[in-house]
Amino acid sequence: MGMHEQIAGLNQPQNGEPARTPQVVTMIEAINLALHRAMAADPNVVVLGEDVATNGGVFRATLGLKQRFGHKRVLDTPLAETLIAGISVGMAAQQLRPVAEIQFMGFIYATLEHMISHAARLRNRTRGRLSCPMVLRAPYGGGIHAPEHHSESTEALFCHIPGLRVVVPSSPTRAYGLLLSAIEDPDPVVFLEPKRVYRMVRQEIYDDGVGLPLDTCYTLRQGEHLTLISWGAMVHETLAAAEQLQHQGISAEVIDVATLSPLDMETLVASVQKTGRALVIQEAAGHCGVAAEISARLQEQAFSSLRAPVARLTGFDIPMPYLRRENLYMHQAGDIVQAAVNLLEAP
Amino acid sequence: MGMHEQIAGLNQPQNGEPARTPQVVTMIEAINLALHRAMAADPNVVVLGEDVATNGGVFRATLGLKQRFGHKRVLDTPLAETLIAGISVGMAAQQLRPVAEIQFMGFIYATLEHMISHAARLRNRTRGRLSCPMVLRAPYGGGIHAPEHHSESTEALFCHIPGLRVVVPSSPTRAYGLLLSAIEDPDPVVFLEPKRVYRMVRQEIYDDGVGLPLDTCYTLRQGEHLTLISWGAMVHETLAAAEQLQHQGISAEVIDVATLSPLDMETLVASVQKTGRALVIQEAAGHCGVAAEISARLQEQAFSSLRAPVARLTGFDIPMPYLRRENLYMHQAGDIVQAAVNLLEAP
Amino acid sequence: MQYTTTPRQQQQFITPEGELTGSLPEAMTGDWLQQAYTTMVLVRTFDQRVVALQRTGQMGTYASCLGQEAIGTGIGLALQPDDVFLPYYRDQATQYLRGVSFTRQMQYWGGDEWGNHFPDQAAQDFPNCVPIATQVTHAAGVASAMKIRGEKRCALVTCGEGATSRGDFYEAMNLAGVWQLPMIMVVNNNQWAISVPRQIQTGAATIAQKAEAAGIEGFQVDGNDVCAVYDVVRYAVAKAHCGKGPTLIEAVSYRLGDHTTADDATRYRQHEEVNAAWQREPIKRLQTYLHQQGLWSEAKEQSLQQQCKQEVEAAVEAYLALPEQPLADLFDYLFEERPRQLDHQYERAQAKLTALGGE
Amino acid sequence: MQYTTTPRQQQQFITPEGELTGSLPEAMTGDWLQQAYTTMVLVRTFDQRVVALQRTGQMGTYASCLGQEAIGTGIGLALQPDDVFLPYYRDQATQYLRGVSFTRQMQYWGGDEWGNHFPDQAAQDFPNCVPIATQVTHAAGVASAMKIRGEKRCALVTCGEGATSRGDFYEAMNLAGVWQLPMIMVVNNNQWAISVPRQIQTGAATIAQKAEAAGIEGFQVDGNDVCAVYDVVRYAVAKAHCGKGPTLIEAVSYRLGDHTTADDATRYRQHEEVNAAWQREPIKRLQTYLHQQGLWSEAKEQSLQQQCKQEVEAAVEAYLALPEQPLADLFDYLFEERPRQLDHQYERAQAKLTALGGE
Ligand SMILES: Cc1ncc(C[n+]2csc(CCOP(=O)(O)OP(=O)(O)O)c2C)c(N)n1
Ligand SMILES: Cc1ncc(C[n+]2csc(CCOP(=O)(O)OP(=O)(O)O)c2C)c(N)n1
Ligand SMILES: [Mg+2]
Ligand SMILES: [Mg+2]
Repeated sequence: MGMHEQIAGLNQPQNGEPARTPQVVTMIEAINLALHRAMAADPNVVVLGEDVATNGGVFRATLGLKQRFGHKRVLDTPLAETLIAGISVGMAAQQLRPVAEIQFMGFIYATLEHMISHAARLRNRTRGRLSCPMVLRAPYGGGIHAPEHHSESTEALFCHIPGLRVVVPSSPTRAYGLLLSAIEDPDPVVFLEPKRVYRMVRQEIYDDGVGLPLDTCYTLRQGEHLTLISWGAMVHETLAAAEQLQHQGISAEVIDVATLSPLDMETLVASVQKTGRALVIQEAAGHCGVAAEISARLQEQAFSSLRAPVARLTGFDIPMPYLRRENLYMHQAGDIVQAAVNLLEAP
Repeated sequence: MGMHEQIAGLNQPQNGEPARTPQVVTMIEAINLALHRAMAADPNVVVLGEDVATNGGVFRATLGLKQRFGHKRVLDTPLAETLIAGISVGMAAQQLRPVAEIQFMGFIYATLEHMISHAARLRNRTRGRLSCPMVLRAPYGGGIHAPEHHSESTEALFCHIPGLRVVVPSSPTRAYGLLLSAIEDPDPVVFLEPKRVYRMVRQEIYDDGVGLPLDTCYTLRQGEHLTLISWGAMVHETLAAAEQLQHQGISAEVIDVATLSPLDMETLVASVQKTGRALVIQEAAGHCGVAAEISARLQEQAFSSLRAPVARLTGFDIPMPYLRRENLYMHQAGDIVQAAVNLLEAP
Repeated sequence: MQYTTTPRQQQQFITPEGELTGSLPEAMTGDWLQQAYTTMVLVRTFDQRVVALQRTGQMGTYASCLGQEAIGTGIGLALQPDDVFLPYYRDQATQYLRGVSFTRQMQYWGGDEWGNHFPDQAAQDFPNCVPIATQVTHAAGVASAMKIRGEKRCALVTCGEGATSRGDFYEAMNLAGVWQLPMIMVVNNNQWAISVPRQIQTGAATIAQKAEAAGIEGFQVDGNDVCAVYDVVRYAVAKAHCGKGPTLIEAVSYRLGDHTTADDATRYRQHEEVNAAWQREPIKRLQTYLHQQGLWSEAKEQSLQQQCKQEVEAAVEAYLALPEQPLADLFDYLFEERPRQLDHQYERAQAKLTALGGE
Repeated sequence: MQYTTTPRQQQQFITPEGELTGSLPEAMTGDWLQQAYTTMVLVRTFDQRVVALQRTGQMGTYASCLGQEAIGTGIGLALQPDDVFLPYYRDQATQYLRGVSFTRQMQYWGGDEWGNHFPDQAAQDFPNCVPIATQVTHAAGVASAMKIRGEKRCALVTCGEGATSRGDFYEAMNLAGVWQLPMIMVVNNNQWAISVPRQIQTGAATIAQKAEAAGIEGFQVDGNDVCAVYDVVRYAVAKAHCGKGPTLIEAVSYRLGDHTTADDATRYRQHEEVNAAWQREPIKRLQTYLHQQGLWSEAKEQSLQQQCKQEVEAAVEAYLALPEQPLADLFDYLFEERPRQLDHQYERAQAKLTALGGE
């Protein structure tokens, strides 16, 4: 609770004019700025969840919103995740744009029935008569030594559901731009925020209300020898790994997938056609994770370019260990370097 | 409601002796026999769910159980899926072996929090002190022209969760044997029954109380030119496709995966090493489905044997259409033949 | 009529024998009564026709509203056009009164998503909800939107007594209590949830008393008495419109038919019970009362039956003549814009349709 | 003491000022009172030590039970060894009384799954439940097992008042009512759910009245009065043991500390409110009463404080000396037998551990 509290929503011009000067912010601050911006721009945007109003969210993502936009648009709900998702569907059908927070992804499962059976289908079911422009935000992933259920990364569950967009930012700029686009999107978006990155890095951003496209991957580093594909907190380990690989004379392309569903395969395929090798790095358990889909599609669409099988570095198929052993579960840059070297040594 | 009603639990020797004569039964009858057998063999087995007691289940899977084993062991619950999963966890922790029915897979999402956060973890969380020997059964998949939400095949959601076994029978014999093993298993099993197969085929089975292994795929047909991999209702279309391919001089190996998690890759890899080509057929939507995992692993583990990329024939990434257009969503044998031919024509 | 917050009291105006229990509120004029009666007869005619269609393979699985007509009609007459209705699946009468034609209702039950594309009058109403009780939280969301915007509207949601066992029901009711939402929950307590009888559903003596858990008002009314249903819903609507918060209404009825066309209720309940319930059904009692009041005659009845048949047959013909929806519709309504990722899948579907001999 | 089913009545034996409201039940002898007092002081000493450990980086995120000691102690003293306890995360006192040592509790909070491997006395108790309210359905399952087997045991589950907003709470309570389960739900109504105050959690005037929704008995007691908690729990346990069904108990308390060590309560609540709550806290009143009865003295107090410190320090030392659990444990308890599919992953983990310089 340092810097960001002073910043929250304050550097933003109150008249709604886009900022012309950049700010240096963390990812959680960027999210907060995007929420302020979206609420200022569109009176239909409402924010709801547990502890989001008075408290400003347990991670302070919603700081200052209640003070600025009032208790009618920033709502502390009772402690009930099914309800949070369900009322968001109802609000969205009434043309509000609810941005609901689930306090941790480990408590998101109670929302699944509504997300799967309703949010994802309302437009399709009514052939466009009703729609569901909602955002379900949740801090996700491990790496902050939190208690059980506070480190989940089960994004694959949402990715399997047709009708949901699943977006994972990995930096302040992408968090800002992608969240704005998610809120503006006319359909439901699940927005998963790698909490380990919340205060990990700072970036210069312009609070100009400009969103980033939700239908593309982001190439963060160009390379020749192999393509490293990841999202969320793993992006930072991957960038660090690419740096280390550079020292060994290995040039790695790094792609942040960012939107996991629908998936921008064009960018991924083009990269792998260039490099001939791909390593997909995923924090979550491996079995039936998103990395499997990416791997399957890469070999479907770039088979002839592949000089080695597409490799995956995924979490173990076990629950996230309690905090003493958390480091063993999470990948560090060294693990990625190792996997990359193995991949390059493959026939 | 024909034949099976007379058979239910009646041909089974009441003294618990294994049957020495085979019976010709449908899959739903086989499931019913397995439930009778398991309840007779172990007083800790209890059956619960909506309409399972007096009514014998909407598909009659639990027919005759209440009459035979009494209302204390065969329980109609209130209409609450979260509850059904939650009390199963509590019962299992007390060394009962609850076999809970969710009426349709489309209503299973409310169980996910308990299945993911508790059933899958109780043993691990307590380092073996408590365990969760429960079975969550549900009719699943499309093809019977049912209303919305009655045709779901979202098995991938469960497969992604470490600590859950996911089993899908595709024939009367496998339904009987796999369900017995699922109930005997000391850990939670999600048992998904392709309802389209319930009354589709009949097979001779011995009601001998002998389970089938949960850690293996089942090779249903030997072949040389390619491997067809599927599970659930798709197995029957796949077998029909293999037959048609035979007429074209194409010899297809057919494998029923049966246990989707943990996955028996040995059988799959060995087959693909032999045939050099694999087509994975999945009823569910493609994105992040189980076929992706199988495809990813096959190319990881059998890359050098692959003469073409592993192919997938999956459902479209849309919700199952209402019944008038259901056929367009479901794969028929012809679609599989076509995909197989395409695969064989691939470079 | 005054409503108390005593949830155990069952409100009734017209007894099963067609007698008044007191005086009828002014609003329930002879015309009104005849409209209510006409609607119920029409809906029953429709309902039985759809069951018949299903038996001959021209309809999907269908949930009959036999015996539930007073609830649907009472709600439909009390609700205002601006309000939002969130039905479960036995609300044919309310849907009809809100402008969702029989043809469109059949289109839905017949397995075509366009059946949920309601006309302008009902543009904001929700389609039938299949996952039990989930619609109750949606209603809380709809009501929240109204409250946030300061609108004089309300959300009315229906469900069965079985639905009251689900967390959704309770979570939404609890929220309605805290936020004082303009929301009305009407529980059609028809005694059965498929094969599970009311007493296995909950240990509470009434469904109405569940309101206590949320600190809101709860009523029990005779769900076979269209006057009682109308009156309490009208009260709850007026209350919601003037910002006085939510209401839970238990309408006591009986599911006279099978659960759906896929069910056979003789497997789990006694003829005697069903027969007894027929003595309390909603249409006969109102007919008797209308006769007694001189508002009805054999001739009127015959001509009504004739008219209902005609209207229903016309709707059935229109239903049977509906064209197959274009294939593209399966792909084009998932998102506002079809993502390019679906293009290839759409082409594959198109090829398949052609192979199957379709358009 | 007689309990009525009137849920709004708050039971209390000892006032915040340490005065009796009537006569104490026989069971609460001087010895009993001293045991209750001692336990509360010990648990508070422990609790504050764990918070300090967290501040110095030797402990994971921790949920303090400051101000909740009477609830935990009352339950722990009333529950029988054969019963099953399903806690949430402020039940340090009950866990301690059931034989889960402070060292083991710290092992859990410190981030080692072996902390949930309770000793034989508590072998069937559940570990702390993190996903709010889910434990309530587990308790209904445990109680169902007892009922199915005809055992004279019960399941007691705790949760906060925030948890009562979740469907799990209600679905389980409703089932307990239908099946007449030997189950006791104790709601620690400590007025706050992180930053959300009680009045935003539900519109019901009391939590106890939620029992109406399930048709079961509900009580409200002073959760700062260990005698009141003990007495009502003892009643509910006896009732459950003799097959008379479930009980909901609302124990009114106050969360004197932050929500957890990751929280800063000054952000959302007023000093005055917290100060006022300190006047009602559970330990001081019992001390005053014991003094008045001549059962306590300054000397006794000093020696107790000394003992508590020693016991807690010994536990802390043992905790800090705990060995790291073997890596294999992460893979070997997922299923009864490790599936071969995990072998390769275990090897990878082993290699990684070696690379990180571990065993
Ligand atoms: C969440 C969910 N679970 C189960 C079902 C299957 N199902 C459909 S209707 C029904 C019974 C509903 O009973 P009730 O709420 O009393 O309504 P009624 O049909 O009696 O009008 C059940 C179990 C479902 N549709 N949704
Ligand atoms: C399902 C779920 N949602 C959210 C959380 C995050 N969370 C932890 S404690 C808490 C508040 C609980 O309040 P209450 O039930 O009153 O218990 P108290 O902490 O006050 O004792 C919340 C929201 C959680 N652990 N589980
Ligand atoms: Mg009903
Ligand atoms: Mg609390």
